[in-house]
Amino acid sequence: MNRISSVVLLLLLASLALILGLAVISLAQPSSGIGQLVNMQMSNSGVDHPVTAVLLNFRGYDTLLEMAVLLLAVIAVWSLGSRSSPQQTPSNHSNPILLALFRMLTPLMIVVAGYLLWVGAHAPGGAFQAGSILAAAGVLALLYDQRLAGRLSSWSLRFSLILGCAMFVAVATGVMLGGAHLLQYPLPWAGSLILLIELAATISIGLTLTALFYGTSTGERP
Amino acid sequence: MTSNSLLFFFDALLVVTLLWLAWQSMSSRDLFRGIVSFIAFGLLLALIWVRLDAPDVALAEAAIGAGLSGALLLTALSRLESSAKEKKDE
Amino acid sequence: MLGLSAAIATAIASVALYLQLLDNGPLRYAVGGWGAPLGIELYADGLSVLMLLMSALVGLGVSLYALRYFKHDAQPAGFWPLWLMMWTGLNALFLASDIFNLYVTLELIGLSAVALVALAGNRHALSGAMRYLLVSLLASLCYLLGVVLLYHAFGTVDIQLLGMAMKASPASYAALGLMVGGLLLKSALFPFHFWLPPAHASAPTPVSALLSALVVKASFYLLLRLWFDVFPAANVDFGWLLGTLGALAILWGSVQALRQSRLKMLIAYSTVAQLGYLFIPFALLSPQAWQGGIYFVLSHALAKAAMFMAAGNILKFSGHDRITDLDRIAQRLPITMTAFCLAGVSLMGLPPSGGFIAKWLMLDAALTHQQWMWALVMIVGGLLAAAYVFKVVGYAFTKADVQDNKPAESIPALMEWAPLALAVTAILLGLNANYPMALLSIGNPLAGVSP
Amino acid sequence: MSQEILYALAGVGLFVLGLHGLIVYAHLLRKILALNIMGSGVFLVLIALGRRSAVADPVPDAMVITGIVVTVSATALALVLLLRLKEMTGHTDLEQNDRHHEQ
Repeated sequence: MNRISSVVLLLLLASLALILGLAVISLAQPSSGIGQLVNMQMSNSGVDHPVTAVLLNFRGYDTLLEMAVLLLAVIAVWSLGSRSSPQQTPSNHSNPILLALFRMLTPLMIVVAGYLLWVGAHAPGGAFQAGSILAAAGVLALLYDQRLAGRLSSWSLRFSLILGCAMFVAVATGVMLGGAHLLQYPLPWAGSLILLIELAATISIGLTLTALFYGTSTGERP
Repeated sequence: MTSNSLLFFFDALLVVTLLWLAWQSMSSRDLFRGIVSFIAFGLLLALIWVRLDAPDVALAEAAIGAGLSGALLLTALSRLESSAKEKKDE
Repeated sequence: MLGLSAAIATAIASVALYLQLLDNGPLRYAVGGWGAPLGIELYADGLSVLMLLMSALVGLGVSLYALRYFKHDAQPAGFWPLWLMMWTGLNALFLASDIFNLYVTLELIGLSAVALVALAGNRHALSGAMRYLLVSLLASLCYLLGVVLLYHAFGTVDIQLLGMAMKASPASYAALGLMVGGLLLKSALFPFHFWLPPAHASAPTPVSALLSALVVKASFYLLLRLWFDVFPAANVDFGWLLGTLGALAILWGSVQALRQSRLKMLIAYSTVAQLGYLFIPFALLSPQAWQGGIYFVLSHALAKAAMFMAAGNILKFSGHDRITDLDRIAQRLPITMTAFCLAGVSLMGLPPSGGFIAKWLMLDAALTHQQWMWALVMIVGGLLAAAYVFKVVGYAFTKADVQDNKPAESIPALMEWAPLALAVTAILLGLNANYPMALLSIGNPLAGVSP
Repeated sequence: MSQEILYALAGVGLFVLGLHGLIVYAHLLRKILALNIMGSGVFLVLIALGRRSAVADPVPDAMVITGIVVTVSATALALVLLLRLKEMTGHTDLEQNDRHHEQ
């Protein structure tokens, strides 16, 4: 890129920064957004932690679509899988550090994931955090031995990948049978329904993220 | 110096480091160092989420934003470079 | 087959919503029963249902075509799940009334569209998909920053509530710029069109049809919603700018289309040009021009999908799509060529096609308000469209005596009839303008526009 | 200047910095990093401005978690696409690829 155009670019970007900065500063006065409204309705949400209430109840439809984006990403990565001969990646069985890490951390991570899932109802945590810890365990396991991916049969893997979306849709439409709106949990069951969705979502998120890692690192489907 | 202005100084330091790491991750000559800077960027951002009282986001950022994205980027880089080496050997 | 049944079910659901709309007028639905601003709402009026029906019609046609297309191809693996995901995203977008929810639907559409382009697997498709992905993500981020500013300025992400609370401020102007900029990038309005021809031309044919017919229209639809429901004050101030870019798109895209030597590239540049017409009403500011604009969306979707599928048949039949070597395609693929010509009639805007009604409404609006420049651009655009359509047709009808050294691949009947059906519908759209117009008037956000 | 505004301005800084990187650098891996940085900037503005009042607003937190998941999905897709492109053409930037094709 020549000198003049890079100077012009810098000027343009500087003015963009100026405009956006002014817009941000103009918003300096306190305004609570819909925080107050969330607080008022917390007792009707079925959980005690506001972020979980927003993610799974008030704006649960967003989260449903987001699960669809994750699923889409796996399908997309698979459909792009390389058609060249898969490279032989040796397993790292001989590496003692990885072995120790694998043996010690994997069970620990699964416990932590379970804890985060459970605690999400009333404190920071929830399906996404738990799922990503699960994915970290999966990535570690794959680093230790890539052939572990082959252990999981293709059907059970696919089932687990769509479990989150499927459970979400099932609950979302299931409540409609009782005359409620889409995703309108009846209050006495709201907490358990949310936990049910989160459990399914955690498994799917963990496996989806692991599958994304596997797809990028080997370029093939598990 | 009051504790408030000390905290503000700390925040400012975090912001400057954050911007510097962002710059480093894109511009460093060596792609590997760039990715490592990016992971450090993600971890620092997780710290900032804690400062901003958003622990849920901090957890997600550390695990997904820094951890998983970092792992994805590093494996992608190693595959890019291994295929580059094969090309050279031929 | 599973994919096709899902496609039929979606189409039936769209029609059911249409019937409900006819009975009850605009529908608002609170997901989770919370209602805005706490929860997310869905909203259906005439415009959104028209878009749903358009997607259903084009989607069904292309699905039928794809059923046979991918049977011959070696790599169908991802098409059905990706396409159905994209359709989910499109339907969700047309029904959404929450700007953050719309961001998620935009990503759903964008990522699946990129993966669909890359299905073709060759180097052009991969680099086209990569450029498309970068542009699409950049555009989504600009849009999202706009959402952030609006949320913090007005404390809601619901379109209706935002529209009521909207007032001029640095934050709302910055948000307007970011969101409109991002959506123009996604809608490929000149000069943001650079990514479109490589992506649309190199994708597998059913994908080219879907992208040109539906995906660019989705971001245009969202732009329209924002323009009228969220930023009504921006109408007069910035409309001329979009109109001017639209006019430039018509001229530039048509000239580029004429210069192409490959059929699919020609059709992709024709999309760049035709998208320009959609932005002319922004400058004309009359309800009638808007009716024309929406009508243009419909007729272009049908005609362009038909044209891409016809081009796909030609490409498959002769093994290439060099325009100058299309000898006697007309005699060998009569149904395909009929579909191509009918689609061409609608693109040129000749009566009695849907394209004619659309252009006539816009032209009439321009002439009654004595906006001669816009009228002139539209007429020149029509002539240029005629030129590039006849360039193809001319070569296809040549009677050059070429020996067949390669046995021509036969085209399954379904792949010939699907584009013909869509092209005929594009023509019929011109003969039955009353139904769509009546539908559009239900909860019409454009009715209040005054010059 | 308050803490929220400081961080919100930092977010704007990241957005613009990332945009600069996206335009200037040719290597696709750098472009992908640039997009990730732009996204982080947007999230920072979203959360920071949500801390302006005494009543905590959890909606931005939920939106950012959604956004982080969408970003990692897009990153994975971009990386796989980059690897395929490299495998097929040997190039890691689009300009080189176009030039190569023209010859």
